[in-house]
Amino acid sequence: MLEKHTEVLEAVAIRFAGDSGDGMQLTGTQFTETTALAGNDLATFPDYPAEIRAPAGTIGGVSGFQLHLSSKDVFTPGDEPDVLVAMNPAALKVNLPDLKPGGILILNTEQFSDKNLERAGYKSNPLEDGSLAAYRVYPVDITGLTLKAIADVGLNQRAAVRCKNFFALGLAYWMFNRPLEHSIAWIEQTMAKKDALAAQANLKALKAGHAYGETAEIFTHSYVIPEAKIAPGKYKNITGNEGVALGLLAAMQLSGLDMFLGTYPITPATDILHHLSKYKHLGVKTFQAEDEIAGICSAIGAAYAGGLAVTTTSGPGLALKSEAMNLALMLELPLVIVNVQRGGPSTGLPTKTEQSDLMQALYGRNGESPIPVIAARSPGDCFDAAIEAVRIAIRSMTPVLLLTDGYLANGSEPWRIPKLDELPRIPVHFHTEPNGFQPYGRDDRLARPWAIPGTPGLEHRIGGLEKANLTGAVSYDGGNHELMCKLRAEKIRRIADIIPPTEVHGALDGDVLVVGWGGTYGAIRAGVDKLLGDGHRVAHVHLRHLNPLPADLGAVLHRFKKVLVPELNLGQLSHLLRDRYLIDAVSYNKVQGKPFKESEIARAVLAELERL
Amino acid sequence: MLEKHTEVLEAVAIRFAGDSGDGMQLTGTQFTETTALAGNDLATFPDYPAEIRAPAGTIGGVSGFQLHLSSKDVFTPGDEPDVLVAMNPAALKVNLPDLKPGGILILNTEQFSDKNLERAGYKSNPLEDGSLAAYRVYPVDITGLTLKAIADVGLNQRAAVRCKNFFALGLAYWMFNRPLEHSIAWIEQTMAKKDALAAQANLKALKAGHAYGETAEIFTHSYVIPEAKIAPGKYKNITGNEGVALGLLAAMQLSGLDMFLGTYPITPATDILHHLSKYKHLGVKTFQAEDEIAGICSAIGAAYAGGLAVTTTSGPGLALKSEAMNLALMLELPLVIVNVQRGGPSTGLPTKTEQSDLMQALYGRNGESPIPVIAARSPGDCFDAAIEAVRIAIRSMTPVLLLTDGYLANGSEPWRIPKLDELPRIPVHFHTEPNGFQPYGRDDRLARPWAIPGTPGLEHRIGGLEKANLTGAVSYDGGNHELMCKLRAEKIRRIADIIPPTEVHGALDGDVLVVGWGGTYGAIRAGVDKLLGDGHRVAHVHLRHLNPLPADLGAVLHRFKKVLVPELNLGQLSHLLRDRYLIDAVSYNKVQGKPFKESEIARAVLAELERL
Amino acid sequence: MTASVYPTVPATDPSLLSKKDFQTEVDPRWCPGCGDYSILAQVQRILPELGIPKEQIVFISGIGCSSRFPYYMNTYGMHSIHGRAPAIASGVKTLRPGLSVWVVTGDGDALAIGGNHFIHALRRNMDLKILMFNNRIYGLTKGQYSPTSEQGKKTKSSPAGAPDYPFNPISVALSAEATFVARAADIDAKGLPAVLERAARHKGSAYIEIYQNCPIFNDGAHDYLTDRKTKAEHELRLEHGKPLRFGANGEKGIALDTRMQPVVVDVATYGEDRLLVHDEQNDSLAYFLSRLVHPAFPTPVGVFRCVERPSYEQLVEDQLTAARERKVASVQDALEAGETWTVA
Amino acid sequence: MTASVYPTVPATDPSLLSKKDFQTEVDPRWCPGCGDYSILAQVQRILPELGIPKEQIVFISGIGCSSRFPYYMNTYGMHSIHGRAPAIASGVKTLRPGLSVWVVTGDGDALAIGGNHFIHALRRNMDLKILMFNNRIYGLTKGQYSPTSEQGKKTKSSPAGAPDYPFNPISVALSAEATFVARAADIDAKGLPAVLERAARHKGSAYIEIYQNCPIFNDGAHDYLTDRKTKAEHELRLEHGKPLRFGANGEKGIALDTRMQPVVVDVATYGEDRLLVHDEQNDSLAYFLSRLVHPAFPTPVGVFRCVERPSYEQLVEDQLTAARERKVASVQDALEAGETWTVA
Ligand SMILES: Cc1ncc(C[n+]2csc(CCOP(=O)(O)OP(=O)(O)O)c2C)c(N)n1
Ligand SMILES: Cc1ncc(C[n+]2csc(CCOP(=O)(O)OP(=O)(O)O)c2C)c(N)n1
Ligand code: SF4
Ligand code: SF4
Ligand SMILES: [Mg+2]
Ligand SMILES: [Mg+2]
Repeated sequence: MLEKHTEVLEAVAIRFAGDSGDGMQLTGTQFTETTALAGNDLATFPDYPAEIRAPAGTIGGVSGFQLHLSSKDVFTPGDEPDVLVAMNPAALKVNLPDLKPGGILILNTEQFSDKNLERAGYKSNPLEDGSLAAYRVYPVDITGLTLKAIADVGLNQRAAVRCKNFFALGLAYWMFNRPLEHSIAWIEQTMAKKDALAAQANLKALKAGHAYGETAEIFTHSYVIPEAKIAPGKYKNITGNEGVALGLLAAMQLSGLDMFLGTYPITPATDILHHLSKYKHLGVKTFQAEDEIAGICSAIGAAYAGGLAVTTTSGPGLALKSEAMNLALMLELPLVIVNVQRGGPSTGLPTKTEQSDLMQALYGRNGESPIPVIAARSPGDCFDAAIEAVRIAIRSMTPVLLLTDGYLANGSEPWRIPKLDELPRIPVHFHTEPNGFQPYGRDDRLARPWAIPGTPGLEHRIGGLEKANLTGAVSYDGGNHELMCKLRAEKIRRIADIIPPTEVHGALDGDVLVVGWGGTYGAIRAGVDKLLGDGHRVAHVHLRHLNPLPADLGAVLHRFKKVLVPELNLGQLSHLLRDRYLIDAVSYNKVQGKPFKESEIARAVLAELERL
Repeated sequence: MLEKHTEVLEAVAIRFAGDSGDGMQLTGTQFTETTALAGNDLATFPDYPAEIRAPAGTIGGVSGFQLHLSSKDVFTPGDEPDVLVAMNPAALKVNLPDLKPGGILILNTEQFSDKNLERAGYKSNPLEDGSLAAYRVYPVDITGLTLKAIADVGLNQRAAVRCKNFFALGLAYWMFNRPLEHSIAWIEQTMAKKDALAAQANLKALKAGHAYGETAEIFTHSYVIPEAKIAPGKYKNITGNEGVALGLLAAMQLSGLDMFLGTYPITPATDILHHLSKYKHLGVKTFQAEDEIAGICSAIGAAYAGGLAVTTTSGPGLALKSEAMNLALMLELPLVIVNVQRGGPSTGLPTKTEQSDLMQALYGRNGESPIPVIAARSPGDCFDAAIEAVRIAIRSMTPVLLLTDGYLANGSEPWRIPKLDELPRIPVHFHTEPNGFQPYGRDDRLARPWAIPGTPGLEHRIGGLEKANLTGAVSYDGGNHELMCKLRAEKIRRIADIIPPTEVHGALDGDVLVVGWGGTYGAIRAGVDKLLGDGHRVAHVHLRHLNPLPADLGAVLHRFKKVLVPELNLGQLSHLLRDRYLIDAVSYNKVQGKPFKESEIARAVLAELERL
Repeated sequence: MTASVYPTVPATDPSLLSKKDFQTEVDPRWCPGCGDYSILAQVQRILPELGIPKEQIVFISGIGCSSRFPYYMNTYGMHSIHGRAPAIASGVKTLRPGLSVWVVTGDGDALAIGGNHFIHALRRNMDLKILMFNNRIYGLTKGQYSPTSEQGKKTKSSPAGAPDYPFNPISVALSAEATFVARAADIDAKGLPAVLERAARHKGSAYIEIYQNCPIFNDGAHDYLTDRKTKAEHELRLEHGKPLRFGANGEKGIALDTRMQPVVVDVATYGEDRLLVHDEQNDSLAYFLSRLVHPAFPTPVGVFRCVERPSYEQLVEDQLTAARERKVASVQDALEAGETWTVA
Repeated sequence: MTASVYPTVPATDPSLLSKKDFQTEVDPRWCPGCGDYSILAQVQRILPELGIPKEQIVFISGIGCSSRFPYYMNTYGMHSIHGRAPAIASGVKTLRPGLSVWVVTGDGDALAIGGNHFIHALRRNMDLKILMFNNRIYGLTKGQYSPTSEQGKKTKSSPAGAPDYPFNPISVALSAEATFVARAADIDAKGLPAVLERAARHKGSAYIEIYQNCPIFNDGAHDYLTDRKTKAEHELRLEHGKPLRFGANGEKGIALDTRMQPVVVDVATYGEDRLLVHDEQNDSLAYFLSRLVHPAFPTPVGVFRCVERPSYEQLVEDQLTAARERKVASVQDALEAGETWTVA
């Protein structure tokens, strides 16, 4: 038997890719969970096909899952995978360009038939034509070996072939010295409940894959990634959509309010509805409305009635909600609007990520319409951002826009589960005193009282027409209108009072400051860290608050020679910074439905450094 | 008999004010037309009550009409009227603060009963308590004199009382030495058709009013405003809404296209629909849709089918149209969206003017969504702006947003009627050649071909998903998406090629440049002219094109020490200029549902001059 | 778990309420003679009789003359945006099923821009009382034809006559599965409060089409039905279980002809027992009645349909109760659910 | 006046068209077994028979699996935005009445977000052919309940069952005054092309509800009606002027009971002459038929209603013609109309 070596690596990125029917997302998730249990820091990137159901074996149908695991901090799923498992030619075709030169390539040879090669657009067989010479190629008949391993279970052919992803998983476990226990337990507990036979077969496939790595002559090396230093606590993986849902749940508890979600399904936001609809036992009411307008309007009704009111959507849906957002603003009711950004304009690239709704969030309504805007930076951070959105909405009696994006929404990362009783409560005060009640009176945050139906003596009428200061009666007075426009603006401005000082990562002053927002956090942080490691005087500021901006931001910006703003759009935050601070911010754009790579950020910053 | 003097004035501003039922708008219009025929330059400002029907005699029900006439160029209806005709106490209460110190006050004494005084919120009778000492007060029992004059016509009391506005008109005609002919002809031709008896009575009232001025002892002076130097031609008064309607009609003729308007009524835009629905004999099709979304969507359908497609709305309606505007952008079809701005946010001040939809126009859509935005500066200019919007839409195959506002829409001014055959044609080319047809191929303006249903061999499919360059097929390719986003942006940027060099009125460089857009034109021009007359180094630039901005604008701005941006909002254009040109533009705001006064502008500029 | 953040003030005593408790200090701003005044008066008249504490009543409207209604009701109220009142009211009701939630809307507000929310609220059987003031015109925007204006109507926006064929609002409400559907005229001092009260007591969505006169832009649209002189000939008062009779002395009736089409018959010669009998629970019959349209037929007023079906918010409450019984778990449990691991 | 800017290319000869002329090079992207495939095939089959030049046909859709339809039709087409296809199509048709305009939509697209445009297009009698693929689910967004899903349906967004009561789409279309209303199933190779062809030839709005199977998210929803084994028991084929009979040998029929409610009767014992007779022009009967719902009753398929009424775009054309006859004036005249004065 061949001697096998074990090599220690600091980090590795692995991508599983196959047809949409091949179960790559499940494979990726299993690998992720096992990796997390093994104590690595990690980040993942699931990549679904845009088409509903593209024909099997075609480029359009390729589904991928990338996982970056490390013994150090991990910020992104990794630019270029070190290992690519491709279950068919189309998966190879789509993903090979990303593979690191010299990377490991595990290919399911059974799928490399002439027909499949043609479907994937190959003129010749890459297994034979030498085009893969730059990689370490491991051709494995994954399908055949799986079928052999599970022959005695008695599944029909179609079901049997489906087990091949667990063979691949087993093989990957062997390669990275991961224990099988977690996946075995999952198969035996979760999968077995639905289909005992399939569970049995997958178990065998998993073990067979592992054994194949152990015994097959072609594999000479396996790898070990030591544990990372991770803050103690209880962890689980969450996607950004789960993070938002759980954050809202937590805010419900922290505020004591009843939750109401009014929404209409739209990719990639729908999962928030799916998640929240599961918490009926906690009192969450979800309302699947007839359209996005009814979604937000029902939430406005719930806010008026005293609920923790939420509506969720994505770009085109946000456009439809704009008129009603202004009603919420005029009514001065708390409301959280979650917008999961996707590729635009119009229907655009609905399954891809982008950061191009910032301007819409800030300005997309008639009249002077100041609404707080905040953004989440990672799947786990969606939890915190959702709580922050609720907190602002209630303290200032205002609609709040929370921006996430498709990358955060579907991506996942290990998340340290907080103890709710350690989080600050969200104070809520319902007005009950009829004496001197002024529907549009204000406290020192300029918030008006929340006086809900059912409270005796506070009967009052509100609406979308301009309101008289204090009384809230309809007023057509010009002076009052200007006063109210300014009060509404000032109310939002005062939210800056609770924004913590801007956190500058890296040099406190110096050459290039990289300013980002939202889901680009990981790539920017990793890119800047690399340059910091190389001794450059650069820094990174990542904005949670886009409106109002932090009070100290201008001062921070002016401490650097150059401000670089990488965005997955054509320069929206940079417009804002230029306007507000009159600095010649340089915009670095990518609008390809994909996140930044660390290397792209590093290269862009270097270019600016050179230009100084 | 008292001797009467005639004084020559350069200019005068007169305001008629009364209850909504008092016919002040008609009085104002008649005075305007007579004045125009007399050869004065003029500007008007009708001011309707915001309430549908406020109770008679109350502040809420006051309706006013102001007219500024001059022997020189007139840019605004005048800051402060020289003459106020107030038909009841409420009208006095509302309008007195605006009257010029020492101004003339004609009051209908019959209405100053205790009940009416109370309704208007007067504690004592201003006719008696000395509070009007600072004005030249002419108390006239207008109602009583009217009733006396028309007693023999035999109208019932209610109808008879209604004639009092024509008495007031006659009196005003006497005071400003205007001939009665025009109004007499109007009564005899137009009014008599509907109600012969009423016409007869109004004729008498008009003449009685005139005679009263001539004979009553209280009037000692009448005034003459000499003719202005006005470009030769045929004139009529048009409101901004008429201007838009006629401009679109002209564009229909100039392009040869069939016109389709898809819209939903909303104040203050509805009159465009009313106007256009009258031109069925010219082939105009108007579609009163079920809502604003259907309004724009039907127009998109018409554009696809090869029409001159238009949709009209106001702020909240524009918000509702945002999703569909992006569809038009993605389809790259020509479409004109007219937004008549009103007081916002939400329902806001629906009958009042404001300029606060600029940000919404520029940015209020999901994704990267570049749409050309242009603005009209005066009622008559609405005509030119509408043609310009159509021209841009067709040349660049793009939706175009035309911004007007409530002030322009309802205000009117004398307008020189152009000869259509002297205006440049709007070239239209429908693609017909199947060979090599690329639905998303582009010409040198980056416009794609307009290939309409009915054309054999060009059958093709378009939609809101991202399109592949050239073919227009659905494409999920990241690189293609970025390319298309940039192509769409560049297409709009290239429109700057046809924007004429920025016209700088006043100093070509110097101290303060005042930059405005839209309906503030008149006030800014008058204010700046005043300062220029006083020898200040100031200038005025008024932007028609807000997106793209004129290519030379940056250079112009940088020639001045300070840039002041007066706007009827909280600083929207100034955000844009700061962002684009990194100049510390100073925003001068007013958000009171009312236009700027010339004096406000002059004062604001002076303040900047002093600060230099 | 700490104390509820929600106010625990006791409800006021509804038996003390009278009409004037529902009037506000604001003077209504409708034109003189507008039918909205009489509707307001009737609503203010019946509310004290319902036994509902005033603070538990909410009026939500859209935009239009009719939609100014909440300003004149001394209850909780919202004058929202055009067409969206049913959606807003749905949120109020779903969150707080205990409130009595009313929607006031116009023919434009409910059937033009708001048509979709209107039919969806009805199909869900959301327990809302929807009062639609049908003046067959857009009043607030000063007189354009509405989705209930007759075809060919000349208005500011249709100088050559409206090319649109109108909706029959009762038909639309029925097809939207509304469980309570009725009609009354603004100045019908008997019929209007009667249907208002039945609607209020109905558990589920209740829709009332109120024929309303707009003296300014569409004067007299419903005169044939409200004018004392012509009323008897044109009004068909629906009564559950009673044959369909009308005329000054009930001398005329409605029957089916052999083609299953309605005919007006003389009761004496035709026989009362051959007349159609009203049945509020038969939805096809209700639809049939909605197709009786002036001038060929008398106009039915009263209750077209009234059936029981669980209301939306009740079903939601039931689901929550069932879920709570099935699963006892805290928010903390929810956070910790799923695959977790612990780093020490 | 210069020559028209519009192309003057002669129309192609429709008699040369065959099914494959309507196929595009793009492969349909629906799941294997999706009912959309068979609908596509039937539409491509009947179009060549209509005598319409291919370039004069336009397909407009919204968003949904169903709404990808235009990509696979080699005609003019637009895949627009969610719910708005009827409004877009209305603009196309009003501007160019000569075009044959088709709308393809889903139960979510037409009845959730697009409900309002749908009913307004129908009431206007806009000459559109509206094909609604009813799979009773949101397919594209991966399986949430739709406005036609049954109450209590468990989906991703309703794990405890949908609290919504569904629309009956035929009832809704009828109440929206649609002049042509029909139903067919995706794989009914006889019934579907028959109603498609009648719809195409109808002058005015034509609505067809097509029962469509979504094997991924709502498999078998219509099996009772499409499965050879159960079909005869559950399908009621409507034929104008014919009594309502069903069953393998037509042995069962539909009649009215004494409460004007439908009953299923045995034809032999009850008597064929006492059965209800279908009449496409009786709108109350059509509504009554729409209330025959599985499993209590057989499901009617075929044409529920077909009546003549001037179409919207025709009325508009007529108005333009009349206006042109009444008034000859140029755009220049319009500019110069009203009170003018001349400065020399
Ligand atoms: C989004 C939006 N679109 C249009 C309008 C303008 N608008 C206000 S009320 C109205 C129609 C009112 O008609 P109806 O509902 O019948 O009420 P009525 O005034 O007749 O009582 C319209 C078109 C608006 N306020 N908001
Ligand atoms: C404005 C907007 N809201 C929501 C969506 C998401 N969306 C796309 S299709 C769809 C429903 C599709 O259901 P249906 O019309 O029944 O079509 P099917 O996929 O079942 O054929 C939804 C909610 C969208 N594309 N746009
Ligand atoms: S316009 Fe008509 S509906 Fe509106 S308040 Fe006046 S009378 Fe009433
Ligand atoms: S999800 Fe359903 S409706 Fe959509 S393509 Fe697949 S089978 Fe057809
Ligand atoms: Mg109305
Ligand atoms: Mg569906």
